[in-house]
Amino acid sequence: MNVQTAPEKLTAKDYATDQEVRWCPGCGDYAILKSVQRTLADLQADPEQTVFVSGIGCAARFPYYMETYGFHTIHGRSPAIATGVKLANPELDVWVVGGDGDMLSIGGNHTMHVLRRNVDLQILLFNNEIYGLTKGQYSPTSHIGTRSPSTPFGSVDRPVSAAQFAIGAGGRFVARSVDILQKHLPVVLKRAYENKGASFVEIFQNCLVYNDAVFSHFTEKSVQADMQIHVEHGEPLIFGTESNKGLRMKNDVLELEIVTIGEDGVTEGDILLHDETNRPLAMLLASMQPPAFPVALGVLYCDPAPTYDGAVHDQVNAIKDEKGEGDFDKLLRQGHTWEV
Amino acid sequence: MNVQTAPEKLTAKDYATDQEVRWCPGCGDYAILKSVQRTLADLQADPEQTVFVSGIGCAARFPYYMETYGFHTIHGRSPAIATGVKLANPELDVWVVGGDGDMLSIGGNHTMHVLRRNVDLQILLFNNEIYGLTKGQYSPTSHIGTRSPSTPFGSVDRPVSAAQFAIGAGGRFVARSVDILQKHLPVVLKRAYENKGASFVEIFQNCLVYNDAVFSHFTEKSVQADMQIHVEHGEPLIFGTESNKGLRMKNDVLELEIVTIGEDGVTEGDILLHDETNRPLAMLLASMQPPAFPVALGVLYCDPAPTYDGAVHDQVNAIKDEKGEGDFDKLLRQGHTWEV
Amino acid sequence: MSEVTAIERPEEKRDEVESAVVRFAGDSGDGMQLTGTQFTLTAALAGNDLATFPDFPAEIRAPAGTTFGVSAFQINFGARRIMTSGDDLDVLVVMNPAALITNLSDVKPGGIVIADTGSFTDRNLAKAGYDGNPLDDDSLDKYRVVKIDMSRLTVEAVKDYGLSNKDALRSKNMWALGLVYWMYGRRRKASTDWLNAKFEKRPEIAGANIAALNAGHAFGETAEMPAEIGGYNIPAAEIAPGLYRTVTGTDAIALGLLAGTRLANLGLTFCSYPITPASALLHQLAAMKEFGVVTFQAEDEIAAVGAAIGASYAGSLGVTSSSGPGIALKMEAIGLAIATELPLIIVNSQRAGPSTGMPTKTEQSDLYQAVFGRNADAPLPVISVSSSTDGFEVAIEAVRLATKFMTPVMLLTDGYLANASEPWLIPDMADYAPFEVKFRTDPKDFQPFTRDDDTLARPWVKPGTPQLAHRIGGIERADGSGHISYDADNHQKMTDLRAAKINGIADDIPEQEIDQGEAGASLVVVGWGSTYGPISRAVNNMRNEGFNVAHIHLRYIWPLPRNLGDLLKGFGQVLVPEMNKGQLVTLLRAQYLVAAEGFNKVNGKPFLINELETAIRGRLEN
Amino acid sequence: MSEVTAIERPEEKRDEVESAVVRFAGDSGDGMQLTGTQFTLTAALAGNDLATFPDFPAEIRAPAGTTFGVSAFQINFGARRIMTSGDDLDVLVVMNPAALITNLSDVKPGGIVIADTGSFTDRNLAKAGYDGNPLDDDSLDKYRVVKIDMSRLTVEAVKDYGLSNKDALRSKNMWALGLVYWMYGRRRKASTDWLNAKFEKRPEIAGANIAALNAGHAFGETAEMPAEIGGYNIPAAEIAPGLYRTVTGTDAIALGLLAGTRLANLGLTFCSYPITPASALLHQLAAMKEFGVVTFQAEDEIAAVGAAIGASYAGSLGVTSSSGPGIALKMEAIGLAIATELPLIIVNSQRAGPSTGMPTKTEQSDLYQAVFGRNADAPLPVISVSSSTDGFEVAIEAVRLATKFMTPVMLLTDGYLANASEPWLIPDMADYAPFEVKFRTDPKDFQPFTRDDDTLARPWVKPGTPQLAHRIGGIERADGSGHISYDADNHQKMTDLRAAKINGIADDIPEQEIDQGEAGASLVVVGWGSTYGPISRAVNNMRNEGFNVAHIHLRYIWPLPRNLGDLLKGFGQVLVPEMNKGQLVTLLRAQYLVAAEGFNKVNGKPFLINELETAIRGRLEN
Ligand SMILES: Cc1ncc(C[n+]2csc(CCOP(=O)(O)OP(=O)(O)O)c2C)c(N)n1
Ligand SMILES: Cc1ncc(C[n+]2csc(CCOP(=O)(O)OP(=O)(O)O)c2C)c(N)n1
Ligand code: SF4
Ligand code: SF4
Ligand SMILES: [Mg+2]
Ligand SMILES: [Mg+2]
Repeated sequence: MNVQTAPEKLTAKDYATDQEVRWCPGCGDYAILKSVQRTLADLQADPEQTVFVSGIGCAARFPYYMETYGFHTIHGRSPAIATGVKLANPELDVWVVGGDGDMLSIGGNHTMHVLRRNVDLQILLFNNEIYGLTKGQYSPTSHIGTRSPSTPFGSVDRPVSAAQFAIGAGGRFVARSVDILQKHLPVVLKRAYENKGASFVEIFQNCLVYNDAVFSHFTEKSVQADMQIHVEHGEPLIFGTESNKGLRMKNDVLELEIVTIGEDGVTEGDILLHDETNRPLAMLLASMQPPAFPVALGVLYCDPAPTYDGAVHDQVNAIKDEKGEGDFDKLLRQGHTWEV
Repeated sequence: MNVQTAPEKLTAKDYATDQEVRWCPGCGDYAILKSVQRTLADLQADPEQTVFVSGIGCAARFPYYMETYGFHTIHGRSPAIATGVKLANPELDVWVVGGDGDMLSIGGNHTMHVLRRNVDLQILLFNNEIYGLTKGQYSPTSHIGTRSPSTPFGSVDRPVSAAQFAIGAGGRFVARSVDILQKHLPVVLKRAYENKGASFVEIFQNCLVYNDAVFSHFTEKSVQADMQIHVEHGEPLIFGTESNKGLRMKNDVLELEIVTIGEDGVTEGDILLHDETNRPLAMLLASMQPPAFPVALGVLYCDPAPTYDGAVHDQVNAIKDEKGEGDFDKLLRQGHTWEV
Repeated sequence: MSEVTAIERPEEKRDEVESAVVRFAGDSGDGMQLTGTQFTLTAALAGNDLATFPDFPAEIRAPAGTTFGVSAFQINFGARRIMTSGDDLDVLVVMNPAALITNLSDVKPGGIVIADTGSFTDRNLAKAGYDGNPLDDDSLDKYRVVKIDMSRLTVEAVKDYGLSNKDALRSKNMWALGLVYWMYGRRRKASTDWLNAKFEKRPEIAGANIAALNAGHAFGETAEMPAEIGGYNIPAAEIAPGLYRTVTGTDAIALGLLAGTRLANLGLTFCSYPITPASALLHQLAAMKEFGVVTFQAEDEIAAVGAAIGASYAGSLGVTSSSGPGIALKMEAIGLAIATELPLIIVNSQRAGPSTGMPTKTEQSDLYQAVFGRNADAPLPVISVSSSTDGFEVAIEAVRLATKFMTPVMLLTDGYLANASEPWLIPDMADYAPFEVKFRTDPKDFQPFTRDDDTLARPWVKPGTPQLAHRIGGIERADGSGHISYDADNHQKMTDLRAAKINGIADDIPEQEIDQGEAGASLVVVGWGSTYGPISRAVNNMRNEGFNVAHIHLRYIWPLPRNLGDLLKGFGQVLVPEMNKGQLVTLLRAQYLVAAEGFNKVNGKPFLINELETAIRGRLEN
Repeated sequence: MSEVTAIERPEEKRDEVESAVVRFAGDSGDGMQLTGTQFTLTAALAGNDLATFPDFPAEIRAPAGTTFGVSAFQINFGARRIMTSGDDLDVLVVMNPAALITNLSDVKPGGIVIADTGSFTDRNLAKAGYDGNPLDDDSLDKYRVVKIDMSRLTVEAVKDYGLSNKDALRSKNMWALGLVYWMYGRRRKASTDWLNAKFEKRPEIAGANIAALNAGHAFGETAEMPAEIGGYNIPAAEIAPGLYRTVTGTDAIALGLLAGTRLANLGLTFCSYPITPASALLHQLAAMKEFGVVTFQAEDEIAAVGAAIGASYAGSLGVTSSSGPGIALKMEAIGLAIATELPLIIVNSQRAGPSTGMPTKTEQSDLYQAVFGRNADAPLPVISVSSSTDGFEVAIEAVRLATKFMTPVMLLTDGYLANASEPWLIPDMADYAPFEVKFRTDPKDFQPFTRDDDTLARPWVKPGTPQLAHRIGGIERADGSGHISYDADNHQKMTDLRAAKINGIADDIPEQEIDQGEAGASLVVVGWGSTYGPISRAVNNMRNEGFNVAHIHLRYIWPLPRNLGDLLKGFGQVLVPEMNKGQLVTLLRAQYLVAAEGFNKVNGKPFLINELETAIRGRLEN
């Protein structure tokens, strides 16, 4: 990831194209777009060294609205295509954008492999738990019982958890935020950008046409404090309207429990500190669900490892160093030759 | 899963076809085949209610050697095809067999979805960390540095862990064994068979032609005791030549550590008990790697949930009950009609 | 341009016309699809023949007032047989400026444009890209324009229902519908019944909508229409007697698949992945659970076809469905079904491509893919749907062929047919001969690849059948035993057998008939798929003008009917109109060495009758 | 049947022959591929022209002694131009009974069979499916059989090297090689050098192998051969002077891709997923890291083509490679490259299908898939390789077309060419005109879909280029700007432009030439791909017999050379031999309405010269 400072100071607007934004009015995607543009401005990212790659879906329209290089590809394959971009030019800053259908249904495998390979790019998964573009069918993240055109009597399959999947697949950076958290989201995006490797960010996004308010039980203003916990590395895992609730490990059983500071002799010191390098903890945090638990937001896991694109080019360079730049005439003549 | 007792007592041989087995002499697949045949005999499984579905690869030749129904399909798609079999006839006992390439490379997505849906079948993943059939290219489970025809200077991508992937994907039954563990493997297979839902079994399998001895650091007789821990629900996590080593949780940091019973005041009572219903523990066990830790074998995780195929048919039946068996003539005439 | 005036006019002063084409166009939020559907129903009840064409915006919910947010519904209805949704419009109703700018060019010169002046605000005009207000200048001079402030009149009409202004405006479409009902002398009862039923729990909404409908109707009746716009009367068409309903192509295919599996006495396992315009079929079948239909929304198209193959292997009929890009993904797996000779139906709702292309626009450009688009020699039968109602018969035929010949069958339909509706004489299932599948159960001499002498089909065995346990797979199978075989001669034989089996279907299907005209005519128009309507009408018109032209329409694309070559060789010229760059024409030329000529159009829209007439005339008048 | 006798024979008594076909066959563990490669090298050094055909078992390592574990290597070498690896065998060397039973039918009547009697044990005979020992009965009477206990003689020969019996037996192949070297009067030096180099660190192994080689040679020389089997002499062929090496088709394509990207001054990003017989190309290129080649083994074929497209988008040349089933999976993504008009090369190593088929057997049955196998109107150029060495030129041409026309290019090769080798006159890269890619950098009036007037190609822009940031995608793009467009006329225009661009390639490629014979001959044989060798030889033979026959061999399958139609129409008959059920023939008939006739074979093996001669004769003698 190369932060190249452009000559003049760019503002969020400089990252917006002149194309009319074509999401449904009120769609959560607008808020995310704003956050991304603000983040790039904050980072003064060079638009011309930046590429947005997407698949197909409402979310995947994203590149058209970013005044950077952009490639709107086909359904589910953006992680693979982005991998090719990085292989050809590791200097480019690549963002991959798509929906829960795009990246976890048809594209689940590519998402897994880009994560385990740790290709150096940012993956923004807009999870609205529905197929927006194709008019509202349920998705692999939809909760059981989702009524949709393809499941008129309610879905019966168990959903996948994006963050848990990412961790299980070997992702080294897994974070979460919400479309409307206009302060939180840019911070998470910046962390993703700064991480060298595949940075996976799940953004809960409201599709107000086909799945309105599916996250309201933890995103509505009135419940945010009690139903969200914003994790920060090294800080105690505290939440609640009065910031007096906290997470603690249950003795020996590898389960989290909620305790209240000031009750039953619990002090702030008893509260678990977030350690973003601790994978099992990240998994536990990722699996918390309302109403029993708040939803964990922020950088759940970050434990950088060498990147794939870096290693590929390091190997090429090492071999060039070792053998010298290839001599094509010699290559043509390699092996047994004879003169006639 | 329907255990149907066939009229006469079947032996392992009754599950073998007359087809010449065409794996390389000495391949670990032979041992697995024997274990599976023995397991079916132990269970007196009805061969005619049993279907083996496989993709492509050496492992995927499996169905040809089982005197049951069998479908050798295409590379990577066996979980999807097996899902269709179960949707059409949930009464059938379906086993899905494939290699690490088949089920984690090209077929990773289908594996993920069959697991999260919890389709009622057994998945046997023969992990030899290599592509056997196509003559030895590295696979997504190969360790970094694997030299193979496609990585002559060593692979640079980080492998995926099959068991961790399966847990992250939402699998409800995740187990492990080794080709040559002729006592252990059938026990695990039986547990998989008995579990209603998608039972994922990773079997470490030696490919002696292209990846010989890649697991020998924990499978060789001489190191087995110290480098394997056979987990059992409710039992302490003890291993070692002298059965005096055990796993314990490090305080508060969600990490396992190895302790020696009798040293530093450690008693057997300090050793963690295996709880196969505890997902974070399963994840921790699955991530243990030699030489620091032994490899965890056995049923790492088993926490049954409703099956997909069951739920699909329950829904159909519920609707039939509610609306009555569909009247096709009425359906043809539904909506606005008019007489001319 | 005409102004709205106030001349009282008795209802009887109606001109009788043979047919009319009306399009309702407005913002996605304006309820144009509902309006069109109601108008359709009422036209059907009045005994007209009809065809419709709904046109959705590509965006889910585009910002209000934009051109790309315009939604339209067109209906052609008449006292004669209606073959298409109509070339150009007699009446265009526009609910805002964007609807006007995007639809105007389709109106006949002298046609009627009814515009809601209340929506022609500066803001909306700007969004639509107008500099000034076209209702105020002379730009619409070639049309008869009816300017009515429907917005205001609707708010007025519903004011007793205590709705907010925004909610009140939502009945504007019903006001427009009422007006057009008046224009064509239509009864409102079906629509008021429907509104009462639909809003049973919100009677104020039902009431407001009905009030708006009545107000629009009254507006026409009580004389506020321009003088030259009369009421019209379109008598009932001569239609075969019976019970009718309207069906879209999707409805008909869904019902046909279910009918086919019932005739075959099979379970139906429908496995798909959403994609426009194919998704509707999944939606339809998902709602048919009381018939035991199992639907599976897979993780992708490959899993969908895989599961369908698995279902067929297990003894149910596996069906999968998608559109071009998704069908491409299925091809490798379809090869497995060909190799293992399992029944399977693949429904392809074609759309404009390549790649994502224009998902909401129609095209017929997947014929190449259907016939040739697989690795290796991998033939399968391809059949096509030529009208919305035809989907029923074709789907049944697909089930019949798949099960009789143990083969995947590709069924081609398209985005136009998926959404377009027609009246359908509801069939009596007693008229259909059952073709029950006989699963193999007899262990005597059983081999999975022993073939039926007649059809060359191999036996279908349900796993679970005693004594028939066997293995099949995608590696070449030994003739008979099905064991893996790398034998050279066996591969030759099996390849030949696979080809012969599919070619043999030509003996099982009807000979090709001429739809209109005589064998040996000066020119034959050969079509397939949804071009049926326009070709049929165009050929009919040309024949009425005295041209010696014929129409052949193919249901069977592969194998072709066995008499087709001889038939084609008899005509003076062979013209093949297709909504692609020339695909069927390639097949016909290669098969029969006839100098068939393509006539091609790929602008995402069905052929106009007019275009076809010009093409035919051009070839016959020289 | 002859017995081994002991008549001393002076070396000079050698018959001169023009060419010979020798096959070494044995168990997978017997080192037949190595043996064949050594023999090939030595034949090349002796100045012969040659062609080889290795034939691996489908199984990785089948149990020893089984028929499905037999591995063979065939070489045709001669004093004249060698076009194929040979129809039938002059000499067959078999190292065990399984090798005999599976290869015998290819031996010419009167041909020589050399068998290792030591391996004809009861156990091995049973494994091969023999009831008795064929060396002991009269079943081999039509051949000249040389029965030698090579096993024993080898163990004997190497006894000084202290090897176990098992290890000693591993030199058996060298014993056989030594004997055949003697038969053809070949020098052993190249092989002994190679053995010494290969086993530098294990001199006892090198020594044993050399001892065996010498012993086999000595066996022939010192007179233990049957009387009627003489030594032969095959003089050097007339071959253009220069430096030679042998290459397989895979070698040549790998080198050609690298050469092409160097001529274009581009990086090469090769993205693939293993599949037989395509994997070898991945292996080759993976070893060329010092040339900056980036290779990527993706998680599947779709990811592979996706990454290749991404690489091309980023300004490198993306290349992907697979075999039939894998190519099928790539088609949807190839549509994206067609839509976004990015360069891309897809190498298809065809194999026998459908589905998994016979992965190790050759076929040419993906022409349909290459030309037609995508959704919608999605044309791309298709070019084909006709011999192992030809791969070099064709790969360079693929790079040139892909970059000049901004299009994916499909390159067809096959399983036969992938493994077969030929001598190659090593080219001088100075003879190749560079065709450097000019990336767009000028921001003035830049639009991503403005086209070059000549080629209709759009500009290629590397992301990272200042002031050229833009967006492209798979939804239909507005002409010029590339913005999403659902406009009807734009789609028509863009579809026409895409077609015109690909058709225009016909003006860029050479006109079709006649390979042999005269324009207007009584019959022309039209081929493509790896049938070049046998067709060329067969036509040559027929012409020598006085038949008026010609040979046209196509490199360009799509678009076809612009003079081809006229050319074909001039011949009396057009015969199209293909290793499929008739695919090119469909294209030719559809394009030109010529009554081309297919001659088809799909048994996983290349055409025999003989088969072709019979076919030609049959059509000309009536
Ligand atoms: C190969 C293929 N299959 C299916 C589709 C249809 N399709 C387009 S987007 C989409 C899913 C959209 O859902 P998601 O990815 O969650 O994005 P959202 O619209 O919700 O933002 C589907 C099924 C397609 N374009 N291509
Ligand atoms: C679509 C497709 N791609 C690639 C292949 C080639 N192929 C066959 S098996 C295989 C991988 C084998 O590895 P694995 O699944 O680990 O099985 P193993 O042979 O090691 O048991 C590959 C790449 C294929 N048959 N089909
Ligand atoms: S359908 Fe949903 S996700 Fe798509 S643009 Fe509309 S609100 Fe957003
Ligand atoms: S290649 Fe490896 S995995 Fe395949 S059969 Fe041989 S030893 Fe077993
Ligand atoms: Mg979504
Ligand atoms: Mg493997």
